Amino acid sequence: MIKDIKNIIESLLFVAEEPLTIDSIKKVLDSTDSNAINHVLNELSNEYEARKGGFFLREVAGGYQIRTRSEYSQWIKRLLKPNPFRLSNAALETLAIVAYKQPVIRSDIEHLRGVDCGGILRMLLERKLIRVIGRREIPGRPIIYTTTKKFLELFELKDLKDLPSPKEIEELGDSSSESLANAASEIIGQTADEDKKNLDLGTWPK
Amino acid sequence: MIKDIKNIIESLLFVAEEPLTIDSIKKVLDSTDSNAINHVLNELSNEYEARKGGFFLREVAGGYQIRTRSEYSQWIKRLLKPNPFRLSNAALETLAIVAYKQPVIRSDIEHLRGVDCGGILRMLLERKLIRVIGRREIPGRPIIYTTTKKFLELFELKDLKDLPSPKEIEELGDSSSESLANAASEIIGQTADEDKKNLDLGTWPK
Amino acid sequence: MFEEPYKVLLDEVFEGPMDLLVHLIKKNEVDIYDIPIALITDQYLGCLSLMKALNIDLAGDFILMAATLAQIKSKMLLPVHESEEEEDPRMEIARPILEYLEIKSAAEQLSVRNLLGDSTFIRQPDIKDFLSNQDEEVITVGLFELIDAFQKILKNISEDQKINITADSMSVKDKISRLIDIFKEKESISFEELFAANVARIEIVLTFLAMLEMVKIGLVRIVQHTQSGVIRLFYL
Repeated sequence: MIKDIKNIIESLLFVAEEPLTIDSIKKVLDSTDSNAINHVLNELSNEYEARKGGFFLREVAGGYQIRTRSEYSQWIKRLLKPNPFRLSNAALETLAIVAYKQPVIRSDIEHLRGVDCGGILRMLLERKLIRVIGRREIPGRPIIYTTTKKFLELFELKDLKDLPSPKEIEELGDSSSESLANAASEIIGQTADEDKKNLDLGTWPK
Repeated sequence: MIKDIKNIIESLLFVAEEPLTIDSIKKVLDSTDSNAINHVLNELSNEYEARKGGFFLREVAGGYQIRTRSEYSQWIKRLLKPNPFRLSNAALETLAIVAYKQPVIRSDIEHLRGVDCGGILRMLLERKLIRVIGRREIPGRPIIYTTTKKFLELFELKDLKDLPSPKEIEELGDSSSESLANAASEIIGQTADEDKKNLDLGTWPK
Repeated sequence: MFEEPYKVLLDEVFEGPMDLLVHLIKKNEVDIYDIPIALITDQYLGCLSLMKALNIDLAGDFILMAATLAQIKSKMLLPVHESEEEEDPRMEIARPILEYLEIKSAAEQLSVRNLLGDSTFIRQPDIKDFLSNQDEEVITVGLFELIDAFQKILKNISEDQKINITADSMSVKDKISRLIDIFKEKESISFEELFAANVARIEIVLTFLAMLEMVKIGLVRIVQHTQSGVIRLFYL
């Protein structure tokens, strides 16, 4: 039997995103001994009960899961941030256009994106990421948009000129070349290390 | 004092998505008593140490987080999908320069490494290990980079002060002569001090 | 095809000229403050020609370092004037090497730490049950994603529509934003007031450019009083 089996199972329970089944534990441990695993799970459960802490082991949906005790859920709710809201790609694009081309009118944004942006602009206005600063004195008197202070706060910027231009990021080059070399080094990592040791002009690969 | 404060804090630690700060605990508990909270965190930490289970309490990135003991990482990796997150030597070096010399601009990094670092910087930005905090007011107004909270989390660092100091580098460095490391630690102190004031983490080793 | 693995291998072994230099110094076990510059330069150049022979694309950085080494070597050949307190020309290369070694060792120390997601793990708490529909939402988005989104748009539009975004034009945008804040408080502002707070010349120029831009797009109207001659800007 594997040494530390109890701690291993506890750490597995701790990191598992879903209830941990006996089968998956067996797979990890390369073991067929369900009894031993059950025994450990029982032991852990009893231990958690005995110490009466913030969490307990619960058998759920065919597996086991560490859960916080329901007595404390009111406190947990106070901690957890409200639903994190992710900007959709469309919203991000629209926001980016307003940020880089401001002051800008809707038709310019839609021209760049090639699609209607009315709904997205409304949403961005509601979230106070953009604002209306007036109307352009051209036919139709379209509304002019700029970004807000909240926009700067969201992106942790002091002011708009701190916003890196896409060109500057472009000039950084391609990150994929880095990840490529990374992947390659993993594949050939063994040989590279070997060679590093022996490397001098004499043993250079010919 | 709230009944069950220890269990409440433990359950908060179990559900927090980021290292839990004393401030956020205070907010949840509507309390101003940092001492009591610190006391409980200490107690929990000692308890986890004493039972020597699968996890422990770690002070990291300005807060507290329960993490699994490194002894069991091989088993956990068998359970969780393989993590593609791996940094190459080049990426580690670039990250080290940003970490130790921050706030820093690209040309300083490339001067130190002697090679183009654009692709790597881009990758580190993408992975949110570094971020843009502004521009240096010199010709070209280059972008200034610093490390992020996620950097601290990744490397299990309490704060920037927790980075191995140049003195430790001196001891651990594999370079042959002692005077070498001495000279090197002299050099490290000479980075742009003006920007350092603006550094939000503000905890650079003095 | 056969050169490819070598190329990656060598790139990984020597990440740059500094790396190669450090390797040569370590291999020869020489003092960094007393680098036998002729020997190291020769070996360095030898490596370069070997890499060339293997059809490896040499980055310009490698050539630049070769030039620096050659220059130091030639400086060393010049007679030393005792009177002049000139620095050893080799310091030009020793100093960056020391710094580089320090960074390397710092990187090594980082790499042996308990990396999150590699040697230590955190819980992925199942928090669905705790999230109630609260009014306030938190937006999670990074600056990089914003730039990325805009880059995608730029890629999709035709050449002649391309816009150059410079830091300077962003400063004007900032100024417009700030002027709008002032205008939102009071409807009009006099020309003098507009520039009163500015001290630096660049600020005055930016304010003026911002004002022109705002007039152009019809955000403000400029009016001069016939008697007093006071120029006022009105927010429309």
